[in-house]
Amino acid sequence: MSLQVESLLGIIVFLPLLGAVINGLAGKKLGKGVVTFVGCATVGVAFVAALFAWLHLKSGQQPFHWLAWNWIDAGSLHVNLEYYFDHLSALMTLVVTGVGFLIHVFSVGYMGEDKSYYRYFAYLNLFMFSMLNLVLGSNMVVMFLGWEGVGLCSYLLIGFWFDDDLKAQAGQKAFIVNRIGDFGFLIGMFLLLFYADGTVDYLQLQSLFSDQAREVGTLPLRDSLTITAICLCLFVGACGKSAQIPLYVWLPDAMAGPTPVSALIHAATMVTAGVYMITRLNFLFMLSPIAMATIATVGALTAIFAATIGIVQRDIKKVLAYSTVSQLGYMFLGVGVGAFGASVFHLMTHAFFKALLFLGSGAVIHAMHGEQDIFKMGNLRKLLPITHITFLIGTIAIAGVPGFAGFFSKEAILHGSAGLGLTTDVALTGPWGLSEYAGVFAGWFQVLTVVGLVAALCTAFYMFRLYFVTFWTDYRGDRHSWDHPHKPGFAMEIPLMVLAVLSIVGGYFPVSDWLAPILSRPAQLLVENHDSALSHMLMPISITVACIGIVAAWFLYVGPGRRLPSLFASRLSWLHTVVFNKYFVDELYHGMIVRPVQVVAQALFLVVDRVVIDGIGVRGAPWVVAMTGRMIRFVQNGEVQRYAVAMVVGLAVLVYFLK
Amino acid sequence: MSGIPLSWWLTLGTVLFGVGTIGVLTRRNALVVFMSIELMLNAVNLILLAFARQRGDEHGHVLAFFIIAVAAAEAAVGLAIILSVFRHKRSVNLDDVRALKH
Amino acid sequence: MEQVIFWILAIGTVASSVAVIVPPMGRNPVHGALSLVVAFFFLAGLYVMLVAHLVAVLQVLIYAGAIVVLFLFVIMLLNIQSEDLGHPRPTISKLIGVIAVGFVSIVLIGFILKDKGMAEPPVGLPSDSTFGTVKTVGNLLYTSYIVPFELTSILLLVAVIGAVIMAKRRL
Amino acid sequence: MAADLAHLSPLLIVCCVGLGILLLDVFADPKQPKTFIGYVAVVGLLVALAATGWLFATGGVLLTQPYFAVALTLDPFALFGFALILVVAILTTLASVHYLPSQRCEWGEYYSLVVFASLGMMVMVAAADLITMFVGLEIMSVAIYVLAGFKRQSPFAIEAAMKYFFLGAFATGFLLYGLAFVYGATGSTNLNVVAEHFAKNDPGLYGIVIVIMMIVAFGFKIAAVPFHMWTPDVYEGSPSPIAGLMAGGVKTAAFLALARVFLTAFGGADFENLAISWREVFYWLAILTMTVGNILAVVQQNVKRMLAYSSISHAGYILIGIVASRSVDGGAVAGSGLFFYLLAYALSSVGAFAVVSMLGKDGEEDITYGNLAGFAYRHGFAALCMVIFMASLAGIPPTAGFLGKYLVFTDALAATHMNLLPLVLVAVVNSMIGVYYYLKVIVFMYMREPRREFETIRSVPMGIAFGLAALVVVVCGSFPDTTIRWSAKAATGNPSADSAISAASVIDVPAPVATTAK
Repeated sequence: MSLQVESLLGIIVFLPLLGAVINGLAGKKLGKGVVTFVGCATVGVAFVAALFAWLHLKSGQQPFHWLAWNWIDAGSLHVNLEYYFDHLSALMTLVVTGVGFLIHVFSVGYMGEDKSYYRYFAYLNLFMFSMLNLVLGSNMVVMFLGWEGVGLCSYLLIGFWFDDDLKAQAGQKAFIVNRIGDFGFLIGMFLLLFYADGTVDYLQLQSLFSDQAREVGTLPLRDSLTITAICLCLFVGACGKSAQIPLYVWLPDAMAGPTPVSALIHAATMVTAGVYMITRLNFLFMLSPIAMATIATVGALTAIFAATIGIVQRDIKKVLAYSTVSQLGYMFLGVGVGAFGASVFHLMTHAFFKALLFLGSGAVIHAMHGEQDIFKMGNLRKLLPITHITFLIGTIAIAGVPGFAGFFSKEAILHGSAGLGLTTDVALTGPWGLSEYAGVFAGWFQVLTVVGLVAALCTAFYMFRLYFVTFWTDYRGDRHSWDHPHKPGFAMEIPLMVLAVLSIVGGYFPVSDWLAPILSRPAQLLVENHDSALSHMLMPISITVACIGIVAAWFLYVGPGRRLPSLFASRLSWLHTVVFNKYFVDELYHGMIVRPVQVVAQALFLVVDRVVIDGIGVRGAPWVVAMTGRMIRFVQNGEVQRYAVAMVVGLAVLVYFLK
Repeated sequence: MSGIPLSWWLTLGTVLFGVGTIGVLTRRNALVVFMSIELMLNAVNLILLAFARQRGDEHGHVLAFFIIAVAAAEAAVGLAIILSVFRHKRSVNLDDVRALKH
Repeated sequence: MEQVIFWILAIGTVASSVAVIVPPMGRNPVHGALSLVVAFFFLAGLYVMLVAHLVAVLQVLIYAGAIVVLFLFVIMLLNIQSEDLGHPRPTISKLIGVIAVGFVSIVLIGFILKDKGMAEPPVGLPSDSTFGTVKTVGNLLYTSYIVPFELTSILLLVAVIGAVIMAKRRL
Repeated sequence: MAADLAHLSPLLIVCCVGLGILLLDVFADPKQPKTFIGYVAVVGLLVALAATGWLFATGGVLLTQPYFAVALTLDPFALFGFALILVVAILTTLASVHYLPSQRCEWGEYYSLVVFASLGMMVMVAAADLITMFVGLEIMSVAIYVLAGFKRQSPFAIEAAMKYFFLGAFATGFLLYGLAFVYGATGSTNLNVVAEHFAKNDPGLYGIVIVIMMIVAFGFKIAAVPFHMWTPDVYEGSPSPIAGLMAGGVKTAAFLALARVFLTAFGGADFENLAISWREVFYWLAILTMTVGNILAVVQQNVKRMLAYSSISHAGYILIGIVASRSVDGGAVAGSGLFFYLLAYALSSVGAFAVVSMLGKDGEEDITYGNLAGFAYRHGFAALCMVIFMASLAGIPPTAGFLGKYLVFTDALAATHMNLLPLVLVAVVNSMIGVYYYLKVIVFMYMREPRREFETIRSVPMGIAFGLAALVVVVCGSFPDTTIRWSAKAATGNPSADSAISAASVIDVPAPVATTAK
């Protein structure tokens, strides 16, 4: 190869930036064709480059670095803008550029009529650049750069159609919640910096912490607590980006943006940043069983919580949004039980089928002139045959039907969670070693596995509910849309087909084995020792669960069950007033399952969500602003002597404390 | 001529300084406020000279000289500013000049 | 004897200073300025007691002779009637400020009176001492303090420019 | 002697430029525009900058003439400050040349006042003696009082000048009170002599009075809470380029002077044994300053006031650098992060105010967020520069502001004399809040439809001013090695340590009066 393989990383990272610069600065004058070409080609070439780099790695070569420039190289301080291509970042890069490219292509059709077409592509490319910094950076600072960058770009993209106050509020909410998360991330980063004496490079960190990992059992309490604090702070950051409880609230609202944006940012890439970060720092997280258990618990709770909410949504994108939150919960459950490989596996397959589902929903919305309520659709398989087939594949994949991608990855996670419980012969011993981790939390992980299975049931149900209501039954929307649908063009259909294929074959890629080299020794030990009674029975159980969900959805929305409402309505007229049309199931379900879950959930999360985030964050910020405004009016009243009084009072306080 | 202990001088200086400070804080008339600032500077001069006398060296005198010079410079600019304020507001009351706030 | 003079001058200084900020005859700033002149003269007396002859002369020349005259000149120029001045407005914030100043002053005075080193009277100067004369102070000014001295000229220049800019009617 | 004059050349050149343009103004045709005077000032300041660069490259110089040496120190610390102040002054001047006619206050004295103000700042950072520092501070302050009110037909400008003047003179009183006690305790005002004295003697009660008064006085100049209240009013009322000079230049000079005074003169161990050391006071002041500044910045509607409060909160971050610094045997006076941060902050705020200057027209300035709406569509370049400044102030990579924060925070974390982790965490929280209002500017410029036709000043030099500042901010953020090296040099190379003894012998300090502490 004449080309140095290292420089491929430069192409991967900086081509999208180039695209963003060209489109952002000159896009207005370039015309649509050039904008399209620049926007898509840069990401496409980046994908091809990533493919080459991956092949290089796959042929048994060592992971490699590429130094973009010596950013800070003064005295004891070394921070480089350096990129690192190992098994993990290779996989992430492929997913990000691959799925990203398809979404770019899809956007050509979807955003074709927008007046700020060039600006959209500039933002999209900028987002790709930030995301690639996040996954390819070889140290915490570059990751932070990407971390902030994706946040900013997502803010720009959610706000792309900022015309009404509601959407502006969604943007604000996303912003505030992400700030809370980023704040945790930053604190964690600084604590880590403090603890690791300024080391920011992953490899150096890894060697630093693996020295301690050798004596993990005998880690001094102080260090152990510090590491736990670092991990928990970083996890707060991960919660913010990856929409976990209690910071998930921004994601459903963020659906205000264009649909391809949701597919790219809120399904395939940015929201996985938290999972990536924890996997990247697995050597650190493995040192803190408490943090790991917290992550697993939060993940499982998020999975079930979001899944139950997903069942009653009427907006096609909201369903997918809650489903994303729920699937991310699975990934966190996976990393929490040390099944890093399985989590990244699910991350990858989820990127395929969720991008597919979002793009499919985009095609549907596009066809329906912007209608998003699934109960105003129906029978769309007639109108959109290709979208229908691909959407079905995506739905099957997410529902966990054997043979499709989602099945394998979800299985791997649940297997990891279930198998952890009965581990006894873990090589590492001592107080708070891994065996204690596995031992103390064993029963708890079994519970979490069951929670995961229930969530899987819900997932199968609400996804097929979405599918059946949208593509089967009778059309219930307005006639105009039915008579004049916007048929998706090739630019929209080809990405759907490619993603559909990936949603099937993606499951056959041995991600867990592929990622083995990047795992720290304790994490590998944990993986090798998975075994339990539950894990043996797991596969039949989860297949059954998926089938029940699908059949139930069919029964209630397409099969004989759909007549139940009218049946009730004719017998019991009072019911009719309560549940008109098709809402019966929703109402019933709402009363019997969602309400109890939500009562519990609300009891648990009311405080966090409503008080902390909505109260202090979203509504509290304006309140603080108003209060501060009132206060400042009183203090800063323009009188010069009042300012002098403030100085003298400051002096008096100083005298009081110093005398 | 040297029976007075240092602490008396310093106390006198500090009292004068306090009187000047209170004048700055309480009087509305910009001219009087400015006079109070001059009082503060004089209090410092007194303290400096007392220290100089105590130590028997004249550095304190030089410092006092600089303070007088600076006070003169400030007086010129300050009174010019007060004139300017009067031209705009027809008043030299400090609390009449409070358009910039919050 | 010396103490008597000190007390007379000290009380005179404090009284006339207080008269600046609480003028005995209404709120007319002219009275304030006159009280200020008196205070400066008392201070000059104190400076003489401290054997700071040059500074005492400068005090009278510059402060009393130039600065206060400038004040009076401005007061006359503005021709402020005492009814224009409005009534004093004691506010809570001002009260807080006065309390804070009182507190700080008391603590500082407490410091000063507590310190044993400061309670010593100063050493006597020889009768032929040149302490505080123009010659010795000038000597210092043109040697050790030559740089700030030269800079003071710049300061005065800037002040002149500034005064012209701010006060001249037509530029 | 001749060598000394060459070494003092930055100061002398600036002084001559100030006098020269004053004369130039006298002989200029009063009916012609005064733009060329501004250009002459820029050229003169550039020459001074070149001289500074030459001296900095040689690593700082020792003044041989003893009477100069006791008053001024030309170490890399001071030279770094010179360079920064000169750059700020140049940018301010460039931003002013077309601003002044638009505000109907084009008088040639403006430029000489800017130059003299810079001279005062330079004297402040180079002063080896408190009285020299004080005279420098007064030169700067008097010039700035007048510049703040330079738009004298505007009542707001006059109000700004008046407020700044009265509070400034008030703060001067406290500075002098403290200075008197420095003299009383040590018999000198030379920083090295003071340091030597306090290395041998317990500062005692004198120390407490000195520290308190100095904190009040410097707290005023750097706008630390609660001595900050003049800042928003004065920045709002002043001409925008002058607000930039205050935020960038005055604050830089005040911080460097503060660093020199506290780290050199009061840096000894004895000062840390006071009831509460000054470091601890600055620790709390830093927390208070950045928090209050940030929260109040959020509620502002006027961009200039927002920038004023943001500059207050930045003072808090810079104070972290001061707290983290420690002088070692007269060697390292400060952590290098402090210098880098000052550079990033000064250039970003001067640039931001230069962009804001564009919005003034016809003697009026009304710079609310709403008036920024759609700014980017009319003035793409200015908006882009503003984005860079906002990103830098918010600490977003790859701008200098990010690195400045990073370096200051790492300095603080590496500090061994105090546990500064809590301070850094508070600072991190605050910088997260800060992003909100900086981003607001960007959102208004790019995402809102313009509410009215823009009446802006179209001026090439102004564009050069903020363009240059933006360029430096980005370059320093992206290729920071050189700047970091310079900062480290400014922080450590301190040739004046050797001259401390000579200073003491020159000033002929009498034996200290015996004072017993407490």
